[in-house]
This record gives sequence, structure tokens and C-alpha cells, in this order.
Amino acid sequence: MALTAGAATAGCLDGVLGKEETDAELESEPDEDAITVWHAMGGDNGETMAQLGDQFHEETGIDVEMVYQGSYEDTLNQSFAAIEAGTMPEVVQIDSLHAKQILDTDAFQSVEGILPDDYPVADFLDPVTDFFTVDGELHSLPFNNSNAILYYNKDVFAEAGLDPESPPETLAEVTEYSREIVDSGAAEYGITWPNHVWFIEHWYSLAGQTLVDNENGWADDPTTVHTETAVGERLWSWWRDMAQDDLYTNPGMEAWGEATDLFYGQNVGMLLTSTASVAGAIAQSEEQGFELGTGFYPAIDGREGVVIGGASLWVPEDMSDQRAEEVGQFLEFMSQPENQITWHKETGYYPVRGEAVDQLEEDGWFEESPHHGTAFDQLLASEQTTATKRMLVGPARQVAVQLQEGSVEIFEERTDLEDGLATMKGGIEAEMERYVEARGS
Amino acid sequence: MASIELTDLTKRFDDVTAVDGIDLEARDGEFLVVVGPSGCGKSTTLRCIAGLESPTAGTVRIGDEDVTAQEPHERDIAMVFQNYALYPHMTAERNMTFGMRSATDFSSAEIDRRVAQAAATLGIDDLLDRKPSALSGGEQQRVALGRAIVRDPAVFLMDEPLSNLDAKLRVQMRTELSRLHEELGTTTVYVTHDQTEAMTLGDRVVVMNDGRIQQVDTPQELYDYPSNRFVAEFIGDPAMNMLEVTLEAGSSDPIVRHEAFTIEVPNAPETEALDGGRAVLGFRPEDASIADRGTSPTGSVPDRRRTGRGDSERTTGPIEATVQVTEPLGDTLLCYCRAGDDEFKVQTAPRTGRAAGDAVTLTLDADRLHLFDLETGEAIYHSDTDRERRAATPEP
Amino acid sequence: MGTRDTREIYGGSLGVGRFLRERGLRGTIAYLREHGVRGAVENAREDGRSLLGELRGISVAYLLLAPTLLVSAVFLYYPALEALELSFHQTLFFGGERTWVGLGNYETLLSSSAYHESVAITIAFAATVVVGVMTISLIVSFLLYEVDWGQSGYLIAAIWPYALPPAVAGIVFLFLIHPSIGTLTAVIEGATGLEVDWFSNGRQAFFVVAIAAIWKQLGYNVIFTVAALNNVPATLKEAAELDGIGRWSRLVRIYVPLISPTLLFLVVMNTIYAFFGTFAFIDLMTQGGPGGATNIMIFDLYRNAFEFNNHGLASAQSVVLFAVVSVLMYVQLRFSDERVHYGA
Amino acid sequence: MSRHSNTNANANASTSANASTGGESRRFPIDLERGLPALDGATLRAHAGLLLAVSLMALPLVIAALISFGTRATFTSVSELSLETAAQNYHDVLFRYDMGQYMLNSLLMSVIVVIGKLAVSLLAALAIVYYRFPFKNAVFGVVLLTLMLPVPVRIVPLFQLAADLGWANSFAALTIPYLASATTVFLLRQHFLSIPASLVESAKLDGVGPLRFLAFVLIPMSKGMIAGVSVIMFIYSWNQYLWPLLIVDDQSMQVAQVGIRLLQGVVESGDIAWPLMMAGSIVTLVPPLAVLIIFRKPLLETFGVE
Repeated sequence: MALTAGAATAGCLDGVLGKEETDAELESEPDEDAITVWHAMGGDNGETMAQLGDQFHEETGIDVEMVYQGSYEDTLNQSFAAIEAGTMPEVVQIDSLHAKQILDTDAFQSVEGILPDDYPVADFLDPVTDFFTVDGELHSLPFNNSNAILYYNKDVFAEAGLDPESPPETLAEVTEYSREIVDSGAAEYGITWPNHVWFIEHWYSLAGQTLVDNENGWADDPTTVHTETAVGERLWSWWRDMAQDDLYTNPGMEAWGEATDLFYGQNVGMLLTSTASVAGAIAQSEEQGFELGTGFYPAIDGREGVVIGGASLWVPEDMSDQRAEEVGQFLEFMSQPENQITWHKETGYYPVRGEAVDQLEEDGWFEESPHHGTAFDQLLASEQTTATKRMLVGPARQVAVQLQEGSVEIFEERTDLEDGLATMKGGIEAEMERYVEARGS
Repeated sequence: MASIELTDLTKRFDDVTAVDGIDLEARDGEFLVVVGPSGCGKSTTLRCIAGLESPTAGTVRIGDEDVTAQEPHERDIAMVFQNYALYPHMTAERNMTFGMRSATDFSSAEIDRRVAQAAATLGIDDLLDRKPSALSGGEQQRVALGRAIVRDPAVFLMDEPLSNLDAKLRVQMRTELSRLHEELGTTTVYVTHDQTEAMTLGDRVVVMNDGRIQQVDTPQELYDYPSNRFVAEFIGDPAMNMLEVTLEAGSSDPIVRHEAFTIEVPNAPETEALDGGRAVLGFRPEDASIADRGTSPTGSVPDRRRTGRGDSERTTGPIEATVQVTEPLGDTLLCYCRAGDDEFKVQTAPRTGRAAGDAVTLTLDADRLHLFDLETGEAIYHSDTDRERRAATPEP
Repeated sequence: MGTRDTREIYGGSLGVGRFLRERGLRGTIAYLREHGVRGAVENAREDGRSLLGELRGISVAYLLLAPTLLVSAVFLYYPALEALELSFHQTLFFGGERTWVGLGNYETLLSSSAYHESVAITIAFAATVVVGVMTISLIVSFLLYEVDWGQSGYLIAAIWPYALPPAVAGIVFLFLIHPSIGTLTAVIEGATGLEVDWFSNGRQAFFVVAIAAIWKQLGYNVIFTVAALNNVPATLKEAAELDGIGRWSRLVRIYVPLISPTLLFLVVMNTIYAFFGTFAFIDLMTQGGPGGATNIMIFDLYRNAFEFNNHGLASAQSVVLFAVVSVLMYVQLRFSDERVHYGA
Repeated sequence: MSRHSNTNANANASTSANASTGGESRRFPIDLERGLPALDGATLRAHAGLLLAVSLMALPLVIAALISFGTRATFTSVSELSLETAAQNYHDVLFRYDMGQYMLNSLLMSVIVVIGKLAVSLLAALAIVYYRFPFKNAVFGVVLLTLMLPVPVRIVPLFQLAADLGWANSFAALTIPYLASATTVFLLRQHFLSIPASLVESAKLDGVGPLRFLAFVLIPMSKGMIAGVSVIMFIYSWNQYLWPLLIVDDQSMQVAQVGIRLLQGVVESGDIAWPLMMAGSIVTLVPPLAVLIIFRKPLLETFGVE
């Protein structure tokens, strides 16, 4: 690294600025005809995406460039910036939480328009199509969808004298199980889960209570959040009691990695997280030498249904028809049953196409790997109601952050339950109002 | 070679006037020394000649060309700095030639020839490939001189080049500079604050103070006929004594009265005008001598130091004084004497056993007296009448 | 800059400075109206120098400065002004969608108690970081300077955090003292008997992040402090030892005054670091929490811009932040004028 | 509550040192006759204080390195760490997650920024120190004020400007906005002011032009400062995160810092990549640390700020 800057500068003092220009041109311009796909699938999931991309290239000769943009948030920010800079890719993976904002940019076209005519739109699983259909059209291609399930450590259950085959189903049972685990010293804590709004959405949808008004934001822009409801009070009081009795430990804000790490380190008996970690959980449980169990997400009491999570593939507006047709082919390829099956097996996201599900059942996959089936069964057991249809809200990030920070204030008892619920409600209402005002239309 | 002429040269920095409208001429081939206390404008004058400072008013002419608006390197001058200004990362040879190689179209053969010649003149052939940090102060100064000589300029400008050297080396370099000037004959303007250097080096010496020229003259003229009190006290070490006196017309010669003594002052026509006026009597310590207790004041006095003047030994006095302090300087003894309220210095032969407290009688060399105006300090009288006769003889 | 620097020998000043000083602004304008610019320039410049020569010199000076000024203008000042303009809008989607709201954003800031808290916390945080960094780096550098051997080994170990990217520093610290899975957590709890719980305890979070920020900035300070100490003439050290002055009084009474220009430079740089450079620690370790205890202004600004896509409000916050730091900088420079001893 | 155990340790060192100020004699560290390093009280305490401070500062790096040898972030015993897992982690980070490519991009970006910034700042410092021109102090003030305009304050308009210039995903966007540097100009100016005025005067007398004077006199005489300032600029541009994150979305152009963020994204998706994160962090630390160690001497000799 020849850094004798003194000689270097003396030598090329005059041409130095010119040197930079030539360097910029040397950089290869992004390959024009490749389909650029921005996604938020890190690690192994990212690798599976790349394999699918290569496969598509072999079959159709159209080059695909899978670009990993970091977390869902980074990908969203990058997309907004790209809209400004006019450097949009062909396909963008956007988290279902951010759907409303992407719709409001009016920079994306509905996917149904470019899919091949014979595409079996109806074959998607009902809750999936239900969420991704806007104004009667499939707006973005459901791709990696999941919901949260309960992971538990059967050895810890056994040691605590709990039945390893019957995990807790209600919050009350979770408290009871956790107390057994902690008192018996089988693990330091009973349960943990990343502090993320998705988990609050699960409890609300299971209890059949919409989280925001105007039919969970689908009828019109939501104006308030239903924290001051019976469901809210029961949820957050339970959360506070669990924390105060040291049955629950807070892994940190949106601390997905830290939560799983606590579970694999056997510091905690139970873990709530996305079914997307099922493959990783199976591998790690074997490596750490404990028996893994999975079960349905514990509800407050009734089980109306779980809200869908994960993301979908959106297609920007401005592209030539010829390019749109190619993208349509790509989307069809990605949602073909065989690819859905490989995607499901390798990542844990459940398959969203009916045919794929039938295929898997024929192969007896769910018997072979029951944990993969848990989330899927939970999805099938869910009803389609406004409550189980994930909220469509403009200032999604602010709503998430206020709920998450508000929860900490409550379970750390820095504010009592009523004030806590009220502050969250007030803060979110202000953000909702600002969003509508800023968007204008 | 070229002469230098400054007409009404002025230089103001915001509120300070460094050079106040001076007119000065350095003759072709002359070694002109500009001397004065720090802050008297001598360096600024030199920098105006060099072009490093642009004068606020007035013109600078080198040879017969007005260079006031010219860039320094267009003026065919070379300058030697007090801290040598050698590039620490270049060898002596590269230091001497960097300027010429980068700004002139001399062929490198020509440059090498000049370097060899200059190195021979200065005796620094074996130092050429050494870096300044590996040279002594004297050697560095010679390299700086070499850099000036290589340019073979019309004028040398030297800004106190010797003041960073130790005393012994300074004396040695002085003789070398004189020898160099003899050999090259380049017009040189040399700035210093050391009046001994000025007297020994200068063909002529310019005494400056507060941005103005006090006097321009040959060293001996300055010494013998200072045009004002400042020059009188600045030139000569130890400085001339200054005593406030009053003048009175005497019977034959006018009388100078001091509170402690009165002496006659020979043939001073100008003094009549100042009859009864107050003035300042000036005489150099070596022009006063201590008469022995026994002999009469007007007789010749054995221990008076001869000043190489053969003609008539007129003295005047007597002055009664007491010795306060004595300073043995080896070749002479300096006695600080007090008469009345005033103190003055007297230089006598060494080993005469004079001590503090002795009461002595002094006589002054009547041909070496000076009177200065009390307010303006201008010289109004020099007792030596030789000046006209000597001025007539051609310059050495 | 004190007496006129004799180094300035290229170019010329057209006597503009002197002209203005002599006549004052109104006099100059009157003169200009009367003689016109050409006449003024003709008169103002120092005689003896060709007008053309000076103009050429001045243009060369501005040419040399052109790249710096151009890049500053285009990529620093223009965007800053744009940010100011943006601060009068409500925005969505990276500024794509913007509606004029005038001082709306500023009103929200003025009225929001959370923001007032944030400003207070930021100033407390900056003070803690600056004081912490300066004291510890001064002590470490002085010990380094005092020790006669093994200096370069200690030196490398003391300045390496400076090379560490802030984001990495944040992640590493997160794992060192994470309340539940931190590597050092058990050790600290054992040693100090404190319960490491900075996910929920606001004061603890504040100090944990402050310690991380101080730790990261030590390297930068040690470099400059040791360099300044090396420039202090060795004779002073010997003289002080002869007088039997103790190590720490020698530091405070002799060295600190002598290297005060460097310390002033470091105070300014550390303040800028504390206000603008510590965002990564907050983003990775506490996300401004718990309960806003570590929600310093730059983090709140970043979150408004990049998480809530509210660039209008974020721009308003950047204007306020700029104002706060400028005031602090001015106070620091004014306060230090008498204390700093130049020309050691 | 002692904010930082490190200060505590030094406080003890200082109190005891004061106590025995009396007969503190400084002896030559290696006592030739006895052959042992003759450490008197004060030096011993100095070393103790230094060792403690330095070890506390190095601790985070040591632990990060250890984690990168394991498979999980929390390791209970060293046994869980192993060399081949480390090799696996570092290999994954460099190749599977393209950190190698990101580091090459960062290196190219940093070298261009250093050379560009140095050239631009040298010219500016030359003008500010050796030229007299109207409004000089104002211009210097304008350059210094850029210190107060860090990237986050002007990120959105800067992005739009770069987008309008068509610079998205280009090295121009990654380097040119960084070319103006207040710190570099300030440090170079301080250094030029320490060079005796007579040197530039004698250059002028020889008719040496300002650029030749810069190239053949100023730069050779400021090698130490230039090396030192280059280290600071290299580390500054190597650690840039927010601007590259936004202006570059083509990952083949991405820089190391954003690579870390991408690794973090991997962790957030539930995958246990913490050791990978640590490996990535250690890997991105190597170049700036190497530069810092290689150039520590010039850094320390020339950085006196008068």
C-alpha cells in the first residue's frame, strides 16, 4: 500500500483531479439487461435467493442480479432514495408492515398486470391473497411469508417437571410454565422474544381485536391505535408481571439475534420468534445438544387467527413493456410450486401456493419435519377477519417504535399501565395525523 | 556591477512608518554598510531594494533602471540572510544551484563552472555534497554566500549575515567578506546593528534611526565629525560623553561653562551666535586624559594615549573629577568619573593603578571637542579644523 | 494574525484592508460612489507595485483555493442551505413528497418536551465525553511521555481505538456489557456488586454509552497530546526535576499551559465528535432508550430522517444542532483566549 | 460511582506519586552495573498506570477477536472456540459475504480521497500562508466552518445533488464530496507557519514560482506532517458509513462499513451471525490499524499544534 504520500503528491500534483474522473468511468456500469432484485434476505436465506436467481437464468437466459440491501428498513430507505434518483431496480422486496407507504409513492404497478394471463392467482392461500390484494388486484407477489410460533426447550421442560409434548397455549399457562422453569432452575428465565411490534400484532389478531381503527387501516387512513382496550390492558399487564417476576427477559429493541442466542444458549426455556428461524433452530438445537419443540403462538385466551408477516415482491412503474413481461416471467418462476417448496424447506417461510402445500403433504414432509409444519398449521387454523389481516398504516415505523418503547416503559414500571397505554395512543395519533397532512391527497 | 539609488523611499505598515522618505545612493562597486539600532528601518530599506517589500512611496533604481515595480528576481540582486535560509533537505551544491536551475536558462555546464569557481573562492569544495545539518554555522554562511556569488548579480544585499556566529568566527568572517569584496568588487549593501562591523567593513557607512538617515560618511569621518548626538553616541565604543554646558564669549577663545568646570574652546567662530546659550559638550573617552597630580594642567601629559595625530598638542581643561568605577579592558583602562552631577568616561593607559575614589584632574584634546544643539541634537561645532584640508584629498 | 506575516510575499492585497480601515465602511462607499471602483483600486494599492502584478497574484491565490472552496460550496454549503429550506417543509419518502409548513417543524421542536430533554441530555453527554476524554488521554499521554522505555509499545496499544470504525466499536461494546449475554457483565456485577441493567436503567445506559464514546475517542487525543508533549523543550523537564516538582504538579503547572493550544484544538474536535460522531453507539446499543435517557440530538435527527422518513423535521433539528454547537464553539474559543499560551 | 475504572487506577497512581515527591531521582532505566532495569518508585507507578489503562483499552478488541473464533456470541468457556471455526468465520465473511470486495472498494475510495484531499489542501494551505489577498481571514473562516457541517446535517440535499449529477453508484460520489477538509488545511497551515520565512523569501529572490516552491521545498520539508495527516484522512474516509450506505446500492461498489451493516442485517433476520459480525469487524479494522501503526512515528513527531 504505497502510501508515501509526499512523493506521490509531488509526482502527480497536476493531474490528480483528472485521475479521479477516469477511475469513475472505469467502474463497470450495472449490467443493463439483468433483472435487478433488491431483497432483505441475509445469510443462508440470501444464498437460497441467489440459487433461485441462477436457476431462472439457466431456464430463461435472462440474467438476474440478486442484491442484498440489509434489513427490511434499509431496503425501504434505499427504495425511497432510488425513486428520487431514478435508479429503481426491477423488483424490490418490501416488508408487509411498509406496504401502505410503498402504495402511497404511486411508483409501483400492480403485479397482476404483468403476470402471464394463465397465472393461477386463486391458487394462493386465502389469508395470503387476502392481505396482498388491494382494490381487487394482487398488488405485490407474496413471496416470503411467516408468522411467529413458540419454540421451547424440551429438556428444560422435562427438568422443570413440565410435559415436553404439551406446550402452553395461553398467556396464563406461559406464566405458570415459566415460573416452574425458573423455580426449578432449569433455565434462568422462562421466555423471551424480540421487542418488535409484530408480536403485539399477533396477540391482537389472536384475540380478534384490530390494532388500529378503520378496519385495521384497510378502509381508510387509520387515526388511532387500540391500546386502551381490554386486550391491550390484559396483554401489557401480563407482560409487566412477567418482567417484574423475572420470568421474561428483555433481549433489547428488535433484538432478533440476541433473543435466539439466549434460547440456543439455554438461558431461557421458551422463545417466540418467526417461523423463518426454524431451520436455524433445528441445526443449533442439535449442535447445543437439546431437544427442540415448537407450538402454536400462545394467545391471551381465544384463538381467532394469526396475522401474516414477511414480505412480498413489488415491481416499479417505469419500465418498458418488454422488460415488464420478463419480470412477470421471473415472478411466475419464483412462485412456482417446486421453487416454493425449496424456498420453504431451506428457509422456514411457509409455502404460499396451494399446489406447493399439496405436494409437500404428499411427500409427507410435515411428518418428517413437524417443526416446519407448526406455523403452517397455525396459518390454516386462522380465520380471515379484519383483525387477522395485518394493519395497513402509513407511519408504520413510528407506530412500531412508539409501541415498542411504550412497552418498555410499562414493563419496567417507569409508568403505570393506564398512562403507558394512553401515551402510546397519543404519540401514535400525532404521527398518523402528520402523515396524512404531509401526504396531502 | 551597478549603483543603487533610493529617492524619497517611504514604507508604512498600518500605523507604523518604518522608512520615512530616505534618499540614499550606493556607488558602483562600493561596500555600503547601513547601521542602526533594531527597528530603525535598516532591514526594511534593504527589503525594499530586494523587492521583498513594496515601498509605500518613493523609487528604487539599480544601475540606471527604475526597479520599484519589478519582481525581486528581475532585479539581478542576490541576498544573504541572517539565518542563512538554506533548504535543510538539499545538499550545499543543490542549495547553491536550486534557484538558477529552476528559474534561469543557464546551461548546467555553465552553472557547474560557476559553482566550482565560487566554491574555490570560499574554500568550501569539500562541503558541496553535505546537507546543512552536517555543516557548522560558519560553513553554512559560506554556502549562503556561495549561493549569492553563483548568481553573479549586479548587487549583493546582506541582512546581518554574521550575527548568528560566535564572536571569534564573526571577526574571521569579516575579514573574509572584505577580501571577497576586494576580489569580486560587486556593489554590496550590508545591514548590521554592530557598529564595529560597520566601521571595519564599510567603504561608507549609513547611520539610520527612526526610519531616517542620520548621516552617510566614511567611517573615520563619522567617527570624527558626527552630524548629531545620535551618530556621536552610536558610533564608537565606548560611546562619546555628553555633558550639558553653557557657552560664553571668552577673551580670546569662547568659554564652555559646566557646573563643575569651565574650559576654553579654541577658534570656534560659530559659537559667537550662541553666546550665553545652552548646548551639549561632547568628547570621546580617549580624547580625555588624566594629568598627574604634580604637573600643571596645561603642560603636556605623559600618559595621554597618542591618537596618531602628529600636529600641535593643544589641550584644554582642567576638569576636577573623582573616579567612580574603573573597567580594565586589557589594552586600556576605562574610568567612570563624576564631576558635579554628571558622569563621563575617560580612557587611560592600563596598569596605572587608578582606583575608584581617586580625585583626578583631566585635560581634553582641544582638537577633538564637539558641541551639539540641546534641543535638535544637531552638531554645531567641531574643534578639529583639519576637516576642510582632509576633505580636499581624493578618496582612498 | 498579530504583526503582518512576512511570509505573505506572493499576491497582493490591493490595500483593501487598509483602505477600509482608514475610511470606515461609509467613507469607502462614499469614495467608491465618487471615484468608482477603478479609481479606488488605483488609489488604494501600495505604490511601486504594478496593479497587474498584484491582481495576477491575487487571482493565483484564489485559483489555489478554488478546489477547496468549490467542493465546500457545492457539497457542503449548498446542501446545508437546502437543508435549511427543507426544514420549512413536511416531507415523506426521502423528501420526494413535500408540503410547505413554514415554521411548523420548529414549533413542534419548541413545544415537544421530549426534544427539550434531548437537548439537555446531549449537552450533559457532550460534557461528560469531552471531560472524560481530555482527562484520561492527558493522564495516559503524560505517563507515556514520562516513561523512558517501552513507549512505542504502549503507544500502539493506546491509539488503536482511533482506527476502529464507530459502528464496530458500538457492536463490540454491545457484546461486552449486554445485560443478559454480555461477556463482561458477570465480571462487572461480581466486582462492583452493581446490577448491569442498562436496557432499563436510564442513568446506567447514559454512562455505558458515554464510556464507549470516551473509549473510542482516546486514541485520537493521545496522538495529538503526545505529539504536543514531544514538542515541549526537554530542558523544561530537567529544570522541573531539579526543583523537585512532583510528577502531577509538573503536568498541571508546566505542561498543560505549554500544550494549551493543542488542548484547545482537542476540546473543539472532541466537542464536534461528541455532538456529531457518537451516533453509532446510540444507534447500536440503546436506540436512544431506555425512556429517552440516551436520545442525543444527532440520534433523534438520524431516526427522524432515516427511520421515520421525516426529513423536514430532521433538517430543522440539524439547523438547531448547528446553532447549539456554534454557540458552544464560540464560548469555548472566547473562554480560552486568555488561558491559551501560544508560541511555546 | 467511578465512571471509568481506568481513571480510578490512575488516580491511585497519582496520589501515591505525590506522596513521595521528595527524593525522586531519575536513574538511567537500565542500571549497567547491576544489569537489572533499576525502576524507582515513580517509573514503576507510571508503568502500572499505563499497563492498566492500555489493557482496559485493548480488552474490547481481544473479546471481539475471541468471539470471532466461536460459533455463538456468548461463550462460556474457551473450549468452545476453535481455530477452524475462526477460519470458517473469516472465510465466510471475506468471500461468502463479499467483505473482501467491500474492503477493496473502501481501499480504493480511501486512497483516492487521501491523495485528492492532500493535493487540494496543500494548494489551499499554500495560498493561505504564502499569499496576501483581500478577505483572506474570511476565506479561512469559511474553510474552517465546514467542520460544523457533518454528513448527517446535509444528507438529503447532498443525495439529491449527487443523483442529479448522475453519480449514484460511482466512485466520484464516494470521493469528491470529501475533498474539502478543514482539519487538513488547518494542520498543514500550522506546519507551514513553522517553516522560517527566509526560505520562501530566498525562493522568491531566485524567482522560484509558488508551485515549484510547494513541490520542491514545502512538500519535502513536510513529509512527516503529510504522512501524519494522510493517516488521519485515510482513517476518516475508511470509517465513512452513512453517505456510502445511501449513494451506493450496487453491492459490488459498496464499502466495508456498509458491509458490516449488511452483516448486521443477516443477524437481525434471526441467523446467529454474531461471530461473523465480530470477524467482519476485526477484518475491517486491520487496514486502518496497519496504517496507524506503520505511520505512528511521523504522526507523533509532527503533530504539535502551535
